[in-house]
Amino acid sequence: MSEKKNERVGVYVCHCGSNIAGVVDVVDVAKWAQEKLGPQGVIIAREYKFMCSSLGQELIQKDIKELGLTRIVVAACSPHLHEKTFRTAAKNAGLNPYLVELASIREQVSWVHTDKAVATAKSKAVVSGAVSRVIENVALDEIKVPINPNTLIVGGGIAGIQSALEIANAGFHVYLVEREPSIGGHMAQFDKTFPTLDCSACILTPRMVEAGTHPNITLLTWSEVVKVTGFVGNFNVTIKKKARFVNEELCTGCGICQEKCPKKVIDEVYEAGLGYRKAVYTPFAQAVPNFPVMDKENCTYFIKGTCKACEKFCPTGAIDFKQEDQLINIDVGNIVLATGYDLFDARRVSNYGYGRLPNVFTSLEFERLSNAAGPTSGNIVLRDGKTAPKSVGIIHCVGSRDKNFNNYCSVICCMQGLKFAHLVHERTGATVYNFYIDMRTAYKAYDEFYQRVLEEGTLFVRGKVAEVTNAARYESEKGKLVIQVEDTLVGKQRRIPVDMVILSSGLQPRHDAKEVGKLFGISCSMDGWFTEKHPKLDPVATMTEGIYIVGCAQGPKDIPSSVAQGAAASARVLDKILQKEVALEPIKASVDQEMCSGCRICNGLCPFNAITFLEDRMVTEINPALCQGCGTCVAACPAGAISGTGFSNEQIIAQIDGLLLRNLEIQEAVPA
Amino acid sequence: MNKYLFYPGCSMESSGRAYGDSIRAIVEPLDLSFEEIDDWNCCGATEYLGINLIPAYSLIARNLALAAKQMNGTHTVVAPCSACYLNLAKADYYMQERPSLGVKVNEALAAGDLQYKPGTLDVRHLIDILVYDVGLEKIRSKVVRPLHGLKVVPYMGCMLPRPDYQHRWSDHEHPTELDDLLRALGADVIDYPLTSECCGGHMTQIGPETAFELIRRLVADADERGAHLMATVCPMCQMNIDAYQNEMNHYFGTDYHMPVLFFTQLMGLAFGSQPEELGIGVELVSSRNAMANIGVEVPVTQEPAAPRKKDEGLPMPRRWTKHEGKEAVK
Amino acid sequence: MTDKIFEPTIIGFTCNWCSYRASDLAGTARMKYAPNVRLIRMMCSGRLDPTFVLRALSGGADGVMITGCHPGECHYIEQNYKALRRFLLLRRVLAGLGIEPERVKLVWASAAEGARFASETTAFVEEIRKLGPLNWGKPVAQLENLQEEISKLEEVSA
Amino acid sequence: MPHMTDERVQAGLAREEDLSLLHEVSMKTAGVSHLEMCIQCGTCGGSCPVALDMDHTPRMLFAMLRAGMRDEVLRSNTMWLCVSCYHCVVRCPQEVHIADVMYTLKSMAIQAKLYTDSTAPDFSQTFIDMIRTYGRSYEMGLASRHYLRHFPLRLPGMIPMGFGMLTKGRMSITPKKIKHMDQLKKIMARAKQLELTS
Repeated sequence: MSEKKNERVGVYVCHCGSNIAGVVDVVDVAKWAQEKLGPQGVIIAREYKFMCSSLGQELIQKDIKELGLTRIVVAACSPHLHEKTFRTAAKNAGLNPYLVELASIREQVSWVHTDKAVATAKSKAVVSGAVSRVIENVALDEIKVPINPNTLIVGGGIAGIQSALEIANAGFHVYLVEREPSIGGHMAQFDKTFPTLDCSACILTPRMVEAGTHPNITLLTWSEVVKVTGFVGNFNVTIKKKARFVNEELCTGCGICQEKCPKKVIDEVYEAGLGYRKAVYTPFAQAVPNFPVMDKENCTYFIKGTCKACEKFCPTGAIDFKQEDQLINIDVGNIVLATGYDLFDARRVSNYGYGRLPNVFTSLEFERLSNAAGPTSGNIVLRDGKTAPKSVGIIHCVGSRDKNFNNYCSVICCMQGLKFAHLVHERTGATVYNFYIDMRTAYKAYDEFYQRVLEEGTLFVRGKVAEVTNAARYESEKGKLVIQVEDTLVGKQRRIPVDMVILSSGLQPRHDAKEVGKLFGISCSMDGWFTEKHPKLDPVATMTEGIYIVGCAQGPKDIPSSVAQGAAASARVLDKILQKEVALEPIKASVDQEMCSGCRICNGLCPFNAITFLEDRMVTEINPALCQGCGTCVAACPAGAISGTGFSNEQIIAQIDGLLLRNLEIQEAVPA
Repeated sequence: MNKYLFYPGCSMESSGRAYGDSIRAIVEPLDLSFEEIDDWNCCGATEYLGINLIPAYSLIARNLALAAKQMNGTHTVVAPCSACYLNLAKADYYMQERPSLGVKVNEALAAGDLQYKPGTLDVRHLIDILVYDVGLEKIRSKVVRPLHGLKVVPYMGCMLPRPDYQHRWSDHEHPTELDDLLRALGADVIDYPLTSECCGGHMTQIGPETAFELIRRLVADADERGAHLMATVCPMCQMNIDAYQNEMNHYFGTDYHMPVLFFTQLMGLAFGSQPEELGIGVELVSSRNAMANIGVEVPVTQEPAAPRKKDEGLPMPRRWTKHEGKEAVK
Repeated sequence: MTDKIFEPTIIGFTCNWCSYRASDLAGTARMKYAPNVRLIRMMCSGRLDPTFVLRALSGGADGVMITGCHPGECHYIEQNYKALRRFLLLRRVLAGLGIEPERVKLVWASAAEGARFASETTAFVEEIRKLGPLNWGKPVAQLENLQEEISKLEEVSA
Repeated sequence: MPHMTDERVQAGLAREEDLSLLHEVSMKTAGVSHLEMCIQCGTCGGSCPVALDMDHTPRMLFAMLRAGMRDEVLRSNTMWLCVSCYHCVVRCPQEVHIADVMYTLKSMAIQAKLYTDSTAPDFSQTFIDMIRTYGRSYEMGLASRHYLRHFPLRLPGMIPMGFGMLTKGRMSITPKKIKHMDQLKKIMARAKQLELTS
């Protein structure tokens, strides 16, 4: 296709221990590359046990210097793992890093194929493709952009609070955005925390206050992010601050408005539907900030046009019925998403009767029941509001580890179920049954807690509960909830009558996680959790640079892990801030204006508005700052006027030919 | 006029005669047209599947193949019997899920110059058609004799809402289609937790003691809840609970008297048909006393159970609906 | 030679964010699939120039598999829809050239769908095996004129 | 290639050679059984309305299949008691087609002649004999033949019921027959052949 180039190519085939060499004959691949691809410009082909080791890298660097290599192909693992390693090695040896190509013969060959001969043949083709392509590569320079030192944190649960405090304490500014009227998240609803049984509020509220009063933290509660543009170091974010109908400048948080408001509504969020709040309310006593919000849907004034009791009694005149939603625009360099989880809706498991049988409760309902600040002042009672249960069944894995609902383990439910067993024992003296499939208490001091609960006399039944029913089969079951289960350790079906059933419901991604992901340009896993950059080695970063995920937004986890992730993401953000600038991949499209015919086909294709049409000159122009490098316009240009660095037509076509070994045919037909 | 292919099933002509009669009575007022599949054969119930795989599915598939030949303007097959419905739906589904099964079944069908491409037909149960195609609104509009005062437990049985290959039902465990339909007729519908429990199926034939216990559970709970009668959608359920109730009483030394009628019989009554047109009276556990509650036939009254008082307490969560589920999944 | 099973050669185009990562995941999970597909990584399926497909088919490939993020999940917001449009167009062009349009397949696979990537690959190899070798010897130059045709048709895109 | 569940074997996720009995049952089951996915949670045994009469719960049966305990499994009464209510099927967290596996175990037990009580297999056989003769089920013939053989002492007790059914027109004395019995017979003969060769 293009004229013969005189590049000096080095090919390096990695054994990756036996990961590659166990299936691919790496020696043969290297030998073949040197022999067959020699006419293409391969002047050296080597194989080595671990190319990514420092010795392996030095091997390449030495060849670059001594043999004057101008192009490098490393046949090893996926470029997503070690592309950076080898580019850096080349750079340190004086070769432009973009003249290095990785040929994946591990993830795409040795790990997925079993036939040695076939795998070796495919590896040769893959190497051939990479060699053809690398010859067409051009030297590129990284684009450096300054980093805005401000950070946006979305979600004010414990993970978000921790992350905010770490960055703020390091001296940088944080915007902490929370959808609800107060920060605190799910942890603020809990009574006790496992395994130490610390009072949740006692350990959480000091952090909430610190975040609320920190000079480096701008708290934006009752607010949501509506738009995000830009890229790492330079995000522009639009936040909708919903109307509170309470003037924050004037409000003292005295609470008189709540007291006087005549409208009582079921609190579906903080009280998990088990208690009431007013139409104007702060969700709980320790709320941060302590300003109430008015719930427009339920406020009598907004519905009927009269009432205004709150306004009448407010001593500072802070009630403002005319307040409107506000849009706030901020610039930040990094974004941490700590958007948390939704509780699995236990009504979906209709055989457990939640929503149909009054004395079946969810885990969050039980948290409120057992919480001294909850609707029953911490008395564990049945739904009649007064009777203490004499026997309680706690069902694990509700909605988790179940292909009908969520096919993953929610991590916290076993420990949560054990905590409930302990609290029921302690507060009511009732007989407690725990029904589990597998007991998962793998963490520091967790299994010891299991033993403590065993010691307290909890009756454990190994079996996934089949159903909870109010259809009594025998006299002894009348008026009770009957838990029907196979006790798998006995091998018999049992029917156990109890007064109360607690469902240890699982965690699931926020109902709007997908939309939020789209807003920030990150993806969700099959289950709907945000996807981390690497499941082991990069658990808080995402594929989108400058966006981090922490806490349950990334997957189910307990409080210690959420806190650890919050802090971890902050370390990553601070690292970026302190570097002051960031290097961007130079993968961009550009228009050769000489060749542009002004047909405008490309004009509508860019979702980032990087393409503009210059009316005066009748040609199209691409703004490199806005271009994200997808290449759609390159593919669409009928005149071939748009080219894309890193993935040019020449590179891809050369790779196609190389993969199909057409490069060999051409050489044979036209000897060099 | 809504046209459907109709697979009556064997019991429609014998033990479930009342079902057949009452279906004929409601078809016209609801503008339905049921065209019987020509020369249909028995679906094999639950018996054949336990003996041979390919013959069992070929037996079922012959009906599908015949129905597919008879398609003209409709591709929906209606089965009023839950076991038939399940077998037809299952064959259609598994012939797709396991293509090798589909190939073999078609090879067998070819011996009779038939073939069936899975997915060609929509197999649906009668109540599905009534609730979702005809609609409760229309049913309500045809009611001339509301069943006010008749306390009914809706009994859906097991093979209808489960396994539900095509996700047609509101719930696997506590489906509400029958509740809603009976309510549209004006009946006092009692919340019946056992609505989708098993009636014993063929166990009445091969292990009567096992079956009696299952029948006892259903009848005892309906009785406990003050029901006048049970409404069912399946001839096997009707047969088991009706014909074996006396035996069951004898076995346990109990004295239950719980009539079981087909839901279509109640629809016919509400639409104004006469009891004898609907096969009311052919049940072995007489519905005479139950019917007296709505002034039908002989006025021998039965004491209604006292309504329960509802205590005030902590608020209940909203009940789950399938509709909500779809939104959440979105 | 004749009684040997035909092993097709297939070129696969993947996007950097979803389908290439799906193939990585299939590897990490050691899922086994047919070895006939050779992959090319691009930033986005929207980068797919129909010429690439024609080039591959004329250059000895028996089939082409185009993969990308699921609709609505594109890293570049909506560019995979453009790939979808081009794909549909391309199949028409191929049919016009007397080539079975089934030789080009579009597969959506998210970064989490390693198993899907593996099973779709194996399935496609079997489909191409049934179609037999392509042996398309037309000169490449002739094909490149087609690119212009395709681009013109693309003006409908938003 | 042998198929455990075709896709999973190809993806390298299941190896059929380790689980030969389980594999055999899986192969003979309609649809994709997912039998190898059982996590022994007991949902099936807990859901079963007749579990109390079973010698092993379905869950235990699946563990025994894994352990290769062929005779013990086929001698079990579990599958014969299954009433096909599908409670376990819709509740199973691993989507095991339990009811269909029970059908498979019945047919395997019949072939191996390993059932201990012949009531159930005989009933099934009588039932399908009726279908093979008439194309329809014939309740009168079925009930009388079956009860005569297996519950002769109960027959007198059943007479009032049978009489009631007859007088109320709910049982006919003569069987109905389909028109194209020849066609059905050809199909069934071919199907039986296919069953033997597969």
